[in-house]
Amino acid sequence: MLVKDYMTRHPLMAAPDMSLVEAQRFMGQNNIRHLPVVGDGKRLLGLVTRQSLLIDPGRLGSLNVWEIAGVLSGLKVKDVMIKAPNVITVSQDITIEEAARVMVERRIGCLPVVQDDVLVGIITEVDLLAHLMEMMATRHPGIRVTVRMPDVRGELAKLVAAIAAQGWGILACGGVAAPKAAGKWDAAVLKMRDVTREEVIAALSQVEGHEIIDIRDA
Amino acid sequence: MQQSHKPQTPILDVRDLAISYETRYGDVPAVRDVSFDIQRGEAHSIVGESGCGKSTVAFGIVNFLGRNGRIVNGQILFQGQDLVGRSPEELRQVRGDRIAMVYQDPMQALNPSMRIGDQMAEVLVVHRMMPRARALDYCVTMLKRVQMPDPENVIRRYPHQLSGGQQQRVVIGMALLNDPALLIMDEPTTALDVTVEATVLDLISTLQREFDTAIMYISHNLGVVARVSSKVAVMYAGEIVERAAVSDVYLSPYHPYTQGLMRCVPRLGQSKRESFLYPIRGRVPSPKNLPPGCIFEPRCDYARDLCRQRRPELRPIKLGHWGRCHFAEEIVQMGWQPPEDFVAQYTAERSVDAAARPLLKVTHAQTFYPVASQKLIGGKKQFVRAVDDVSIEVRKGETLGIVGESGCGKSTLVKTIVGMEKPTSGDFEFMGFDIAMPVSKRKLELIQELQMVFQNPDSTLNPSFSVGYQIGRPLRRFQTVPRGQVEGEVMRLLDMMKLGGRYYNRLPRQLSGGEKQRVGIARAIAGRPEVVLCDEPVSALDVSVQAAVLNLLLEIQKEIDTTMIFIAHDLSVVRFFCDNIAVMYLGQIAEIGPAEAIYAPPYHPYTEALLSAVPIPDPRAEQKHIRLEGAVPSALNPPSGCRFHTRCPRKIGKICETETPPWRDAGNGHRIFCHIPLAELRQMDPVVTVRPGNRLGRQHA
Amino acid sequence: MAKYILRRLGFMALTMLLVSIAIFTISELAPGDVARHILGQFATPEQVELMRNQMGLNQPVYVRYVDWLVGNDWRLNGLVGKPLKQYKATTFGDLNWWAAEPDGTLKQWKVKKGVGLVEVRVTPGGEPEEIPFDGWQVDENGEEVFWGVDTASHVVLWRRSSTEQKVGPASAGRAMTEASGERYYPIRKGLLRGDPGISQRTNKPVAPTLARRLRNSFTLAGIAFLIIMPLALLFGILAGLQEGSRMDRVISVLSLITTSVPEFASGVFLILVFAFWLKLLPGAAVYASDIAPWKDPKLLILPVLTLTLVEIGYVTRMTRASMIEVMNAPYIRTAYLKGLPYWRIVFKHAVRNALMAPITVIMLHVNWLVGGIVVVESVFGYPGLGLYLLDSALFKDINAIEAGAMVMVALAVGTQLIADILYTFLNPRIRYT
Amino acid sequence: MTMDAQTASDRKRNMRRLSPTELKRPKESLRDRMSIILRSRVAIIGLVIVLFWVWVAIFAPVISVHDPLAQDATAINQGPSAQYLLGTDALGRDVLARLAYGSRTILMLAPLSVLAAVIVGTFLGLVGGYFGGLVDEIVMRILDAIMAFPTILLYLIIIAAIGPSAINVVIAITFVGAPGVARLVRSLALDIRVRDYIRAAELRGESPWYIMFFEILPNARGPLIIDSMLRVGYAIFAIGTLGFLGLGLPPPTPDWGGMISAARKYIWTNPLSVLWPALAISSLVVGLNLFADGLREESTRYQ
Repeated sequence: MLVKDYMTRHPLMAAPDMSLVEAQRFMGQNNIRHLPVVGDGKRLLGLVTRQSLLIDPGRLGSLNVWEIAGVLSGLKVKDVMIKAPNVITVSQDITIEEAARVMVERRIGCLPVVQDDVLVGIITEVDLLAHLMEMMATRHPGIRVTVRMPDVRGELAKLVAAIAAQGWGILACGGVAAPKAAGKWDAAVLKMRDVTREEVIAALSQVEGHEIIDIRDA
Repeated sequence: MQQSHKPQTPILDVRDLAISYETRYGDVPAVRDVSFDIQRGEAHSIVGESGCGKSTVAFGIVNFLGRNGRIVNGQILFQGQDLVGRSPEELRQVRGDRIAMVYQDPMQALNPSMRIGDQMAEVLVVHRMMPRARALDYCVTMLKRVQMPDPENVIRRYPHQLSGGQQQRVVIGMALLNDPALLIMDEPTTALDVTVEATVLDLISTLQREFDTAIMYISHNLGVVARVSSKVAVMYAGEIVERAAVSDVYLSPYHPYTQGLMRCVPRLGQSKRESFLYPIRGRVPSPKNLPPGCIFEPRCDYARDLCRQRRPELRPIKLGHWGRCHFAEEIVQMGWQPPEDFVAQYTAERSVDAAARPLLKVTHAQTFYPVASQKLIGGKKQFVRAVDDVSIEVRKGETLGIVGESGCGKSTLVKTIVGMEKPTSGDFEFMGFDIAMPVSKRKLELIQELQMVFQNPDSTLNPSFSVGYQIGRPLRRFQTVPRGQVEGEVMRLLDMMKLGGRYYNRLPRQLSGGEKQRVGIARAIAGRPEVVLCDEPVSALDVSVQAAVLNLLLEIQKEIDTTMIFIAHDLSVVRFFCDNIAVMYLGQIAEIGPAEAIYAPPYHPYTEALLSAVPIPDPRAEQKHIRLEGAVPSALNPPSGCRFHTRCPRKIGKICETETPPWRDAGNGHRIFCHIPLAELRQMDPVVTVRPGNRLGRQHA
Repeated sequence: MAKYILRRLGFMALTMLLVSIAIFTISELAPGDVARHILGQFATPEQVELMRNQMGLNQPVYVRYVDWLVGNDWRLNGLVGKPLKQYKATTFGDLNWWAAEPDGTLKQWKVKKGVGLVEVRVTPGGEPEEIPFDGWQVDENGEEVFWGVDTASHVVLWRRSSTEQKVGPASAGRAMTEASGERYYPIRKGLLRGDPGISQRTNKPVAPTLARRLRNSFTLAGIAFLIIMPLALLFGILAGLQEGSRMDRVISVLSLITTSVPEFASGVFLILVFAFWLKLLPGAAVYASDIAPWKDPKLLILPVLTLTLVEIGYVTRMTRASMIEVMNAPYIRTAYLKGLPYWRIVFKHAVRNALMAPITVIMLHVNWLVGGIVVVESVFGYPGLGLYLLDSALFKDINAIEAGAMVMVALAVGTQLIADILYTFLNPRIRYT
Repeated sequence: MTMDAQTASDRKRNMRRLSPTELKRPKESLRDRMSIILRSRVAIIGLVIVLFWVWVAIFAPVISVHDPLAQDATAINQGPSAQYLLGTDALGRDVLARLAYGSRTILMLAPLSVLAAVIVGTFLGLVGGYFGGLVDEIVMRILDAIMAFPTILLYLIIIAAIGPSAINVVIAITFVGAPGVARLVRSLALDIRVRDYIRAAELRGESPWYIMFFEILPNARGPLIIDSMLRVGYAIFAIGTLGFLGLGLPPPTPDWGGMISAARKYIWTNPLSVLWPALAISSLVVGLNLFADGLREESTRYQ
C-alpha cells in the first residue's frame, strides 16, 4: 500500500524545449492531464498541467493577432511549466493515504514521485481512485452490504464472527464514521462471494445493534 | 489487472518501420514494414533466424545504424514521442537513460581497459550529473540487486577478471542504473552456458517485475523466448510475419513459417525413433532480391497464385494475434501433413546389437594439459585435468551423445580419441587396435576409420579450394575408390548430401552455413569411416537448417551404418539424436546410459539441474526450478571427493567432499556416479512435465 | 613481472653478446683491413704487416675478441712482470698504460732516436722524467730482450740488437709505423670493464667520442620525437575518428607521401628550398667537436624537420589504424548506447585503447628512427652517432663499430622492453608472469 | 605469457562490422578485382606513377640519347640545356640518361629482393607458425634478434662484410626483410592453423608440408600480396638509402641514391642535378605505396 506500488512508472514526459503546441497535442493524444518536464537523466525540472497550458491573457494583452500567433508558436514547455522547486513531489516509500492527504490538502491532481531529484513515477487522482476501487474489490462480483453499528470497540469483531460462523470469506472490508449519524460506525463494505442476498440478511440481522443500511449485488 | 486504467500509450510503438543499408550494390532494404508495440512493463520478444533483421530493428530504435544505414520510413514512438528525426543530442539523452541495451557478448561489450565501477558510474555521472563517489556507491547497490557476489570488490576489477555470467550481470546492472523505461536485450544469453543462462533469465524476469521495465528481447532461441516473454513477434527476411502472445504463437501458429520453425526443433524428450524433424525447404531470400509477392512464398507448402502476386499485410487474425498470410485461417483448418516420401524415408527402424563387442572402448582415460607455474622460481608444474578417468564404450551402429557445460572436457575427450591430443594415461581401443597415440603416429588405415565433423561452418572448409576438391581429397588420400572414379564418387556424395553436381566447382564462400556443413559431412564420410565424431555439428546453424542437417546425419547413419559420437550442449538435440548419452562434469562422467533413461529419474543431481535449466520452446512445459550456485571450479585443482559437491543441491554430507562416489547401476547400462543411494535417486520427480495438449504437425508420430 | 624483466634483460645481454661476436666474425671475413685503410693505397706489404702487428691484428680472432670483451691487462702483466695501470701523466696527454712498481712509481719505455730504449718514469703527482735503460734480459737464445710498455699502450717485446740499429720512421700514414719492437700487444681493459678501446681510425679512445656523438644524436632524435609524438597522435586520432571522411583522406594520403619520401630525398628538398632558394637556414649542420648542438639551434632545424617529416606519417598511420579498429569495437558501441557525449566516448573509451598499439609500435620503431638518423646525419654532416658509425664501418674500425653497435642494440632491445612494460600498464589484460 | 607487440596492431577484428556483413558477398571475378583498383582514386594515381617508371625503365635507351657512363669533360655540372635535357653531373655525365638507366637497376633489384625475402620469410613463418613449440621458439628468437637490430646497422655490417654489389644489396635487403615477412606469415598461420579444415587435414593424416603449403599458404596470400607490395616500396627506399650512404652499387653504375650522394657535394653550384634523382626516387616510392595502400583500404572496406 505504498506509493511505489500504485504510481505509474515510466510516465510520459517532456523535454523543456518541447513547444507548447506540441505538448498540447501530446497530452491530448495520449489522454493525460499532467506532463512532468525532465532534463537528461530524468531529473525533474517542472510540471505541465492543463492549467498551465492556459496562457495568462495579460502576457498577450498588448499584441495583435499575428504577434499572438507568433508568441504562442514560440512558447516552450519550460516557459509555462511549474518550475521544479514549486512542484510538490513525494517519495515513493510513503503510504498511499499520505499521498492522498497531500493531494487533498494542496488541492492538486497529481504528484510526481521523485528520488534524488530523479523522476521515478507519477501518482494521480486516478491512481488513488483505482486504489480505492481495488480495496473495495470492485472487479469481483459478490454481495456488497453496508452495516451500521455502534462506534464501540469489539463491534466489528462480532460482525466478522457472524460471517465466519457461516463459513463465508470477506473479499473487501472498509469502514468509516457514519456520515450523518453521530456515535455510529459504518462498516462500509463487506463484500462476500458465493452467497445470496437473503442469506446475508438472515445472517447479519442476528447481530445485535447492527443495521443493514444498504445491500446490493455488485 | 491494476494496469487497466492507466494511459494506454505503449512504451514503444513501432509503426511501418523500414531500414535500408547503402552498399556498393545499391540500397539494400534490411527491414521493411515492421510494426509492433510494447506496453509498460511487458516483455516482448522478437524471434527469428540470423540475418532476418532483428538486431537491425533494435539498432534502428537506438539510432545506431552506422554510417550507411538509415531509416527510410516509419515511426518509432517511444513514450509517445517519435524518435525518428530527433536531434542527435535529444537521442543521446534518451539512450542509456530511458532506453538501455544489453548485448550478446558481454566481454566484448565492456571496455577492457576501464574498471567495472568506472564504466558503470559514468552512466550516472553523465546523465544525472552525480558525483563519482556517490555514483560508485549507487553502482554497488545495483550490483547487489543483480545478485553479484562481492560487489565492493567487483567495481575495482577489470572486465577480464570476471566470468561470463558475471560480466552479463554487470552489463544488465549497468543498463538498469538509470531505471530505463525500455530495455533492449539482444541475445543476452547466447554466449552463456545453459546453467548460467537459466540464472540470468531468472534474474531478468525478477528485475523486470521490480523495475517495471518494458523489455524487447531479441533471440533466435524459441525456448528462451518462451521462458522470458509474454508476447512474441516472429521475423522473417526483414518482416514480421506473426505476432501474438507466446502461447498463441507456440501452440497455434498461423503463419506457415512459424509452423515450419516449430516443426524444426526437437522437443525435450523426443527421440528419432518416434518423431521427425521437418526442415523448411529452400533458403532465406537475399534482401537484394526479394520475391514480389509474399516473402515466404518460395518456401511455403501452401503457396498459391495470390501469394506470388500480392504481398500480404500484417493483419489481425483473431484478437491480439496478427499474421502476415493471405490464407492464415484456411491453413490452420487444413492441418499439415508431411510429404509421404519424407515419412517413409525416415521411419525404418535401426537396431543396435547390444551384445556386440564394442567398436571403440576407452577405459580410465586421462588427458592433462601442463600449465606454466606462476611463481618466480621453481614451483610445481600444474596440470589442467581436462579429462580425468573417463570410460566409455561405443558399439557398432550406435550413437553416443556427450553433453556438459563448456569446459567439462567433452571436446578434449573426442580430440584424444581422434588423436589430436595425446592421452596422459588410459586404454584406447578401436576395432581391436590401440589408439592411445597422436594421429601422426597412427596407420593410415586407422586414420581413415575415424573421421570428424566440426562445429563452425565458416572454418570447416578451406576457403581456397572448391567443394569438389575438398571432398575428393580424402578419397584420393585413402584410395577409397580407384583414381579414375574419384570425381564420380564426389558427385555421388554431393547427391547424397542433397547438394547436387553443380556444387562441385563452387568455392566455400559461395555456400550458406548449412551447405558448408553438408560439405563438411561429405568430406568426413568420403573415406567410409567406421566412426564419425561430430563436434557440435549443428550448434552454429539456424534451427531450420539444423533440422535438415540432423536429418542428413540420420540418413547417413541408416544408409552406411556409421557409428557416431555426438557432442552437443543442446539437450533436446542430443536426446533426439543419440541412443546413449554421457553427461560430463569437470572432466568426469556424471551419468551415462540409454538416452531415455537419462531424461527420466533416477537422475544424477547434475543432470537434474541441467534439465531444469534447458529452455523449452513450449509454454505448457513445467520445469522444476533448480539452479546451480557459483561457477564451475577450475580443472587445475578440481574439488576432492565428488567433483560436483561444491554446487550440488542434493549434497548429503561430508562424504561428498571426501570420498569419490561409487557408480550406481540403474540397470540397462544406466549408471550414475553419485553417493546418493539408487533407491533415493529413483524417488526423484521428473524435471519436465508437459500439460497435455495437441502439438501441431506431430499427430502421426 | 620481475621474472619477466629479468628474463628479458638476460635475453638482451645474450643478443648483445651474439651481435658482438657476429660483428667480429664478419669483419674478420671481410676483405681488406683497417691497416690498409690507415696506410693508404701506396703502402708496402711490409708496412701493412708492421701496422697489423702493432695493432695486434695478427693474433687469432678469438683472442682479440676476448681481449676486447674482458681486457687483457690481467694476462699481459705476466709478460711485463709488473702490474699494469692506467695513468694520465700530463694534463693534456691521454690516459695511458704504465707498468707499476711496488713503490708506486710508474714506468713506460720508448725508443729514442740514436739512443735506443729509454725508460720513462713518473711518480703520481710528479712530472715524468726520462732515464737511461738497463734492464735487458737474456732469453733462451742468448739474445738480450725486454718486455715493456710503450707510450701508446702496447706491451712490446724489444730486442736490443734491433732497437739500437733500426731507428727512424718508416713513414707512411701515421707515425705509429715506427718499428722498434718485435711483438706488440695492445693493452685494453675490455668492454665489460667499461673500456671500448681506441678507435683505429682516429687513434683516440672510443668512449668520449661516442658519448659526445650519442649526445648529439639524442638531441636530434629527442627534439624530433617531441615534435612527432603529439602531432602524429593528434592527426592519427582525428583521421581515425571518422574513417573515410575528407579529413581522414587528406591526412592519410599526406602521411603516406611524407613517409614514402626517403630521408635523403626530403633532406635534399628542404636544403634546396630553405637554404638554396630562400636562404633562410644553413644547409648543413657541422659543429665543432666540443660544441653542444643546442648552442646553435638554427643548424638543428633542417635535420629535425627532415626526420620529423619521415617519421610523423608512420606514427600517424599507425594511430589512425588503431583508432579505426577501436572505434569499431563493441565497447564503443556500448559507450554510445550508454548515451555518453561524443567527446567522452573518444577520450575516455577510445583513446586509451587506441594508443596501446601505436605506443608499443612506436617504441619498436626506434630501429627505424636510428636508420633515419644515420641518413639525416649523413645528409647534413651532423656529428652524431649515426655518422660516426657509418664512417667507422666504411673504415672497418672494429672498436668503434663494436661500441656503436652495442649502444644501438642496447637502445633497440631496451626500448622494446620499455614498450612491453608500457603495454602492460596500458592494457590491464596482460600481466606478465 | 608472451606477447607479440608487433601483431598488436593488426589484431584480428573480433567484431564484425555491423550492417553490410549481413549481406552475402557475391562472387568476385577478375573484373570485380579490377574494379576494386579502379574504385580507389589513390590507387590509380599510384599505379600511373609506377607504370610511368616502368615505362621509363623499358624504354631507357630511347628516352636518353646519351650513354649514362659517358663523361663529357666540356660540360661539367651544367644545368639543363638542349643537349643535356636535365643537365650533367660533376663528371659531365648526362643526368637524364643516368636517371633512366637508374630506374632499370632499381626496378630490377627491388622486386627481386622482395621476392627473395618473401620466399625465405614465408618458409620460416610457416614452419614456425605451424609446428609451434620449440621449433617456433628457436626460429622466432633468431628472427627477433635480427629485428631487434637497428636495420641500418644490419645493412652496414652486411654490406661492409660482403662488399657493395648488386647481388649483395639483394642479399642484404632479403636478410633484413625476411623476418618481417616471417612474422606476418607466422601470425597468419597461427590464426589459420586452428581452423577446422586444418584439423580435418590432420585427421586425414596429411603431411605437415602438405598442410603448410596447400592448406595454410593459399589462405594467407591476400595479406601477403599486399604486404609484399608495400615491401617493394621499402626495398626501393632501402636501395636508395644504401646508394646514398655509399653502400649500394659500385660507382660507375647509375644508381639514384648514389647520384644524390655524389651531387650533394655540388648542391650549391648545381642544385638541379641533386633534385632530379631525389624527385625520381620519391615519386616511385610514393607511387608504389599509394597503390598498395589504396588497394588495401579498398579491399578491406566492405569486409
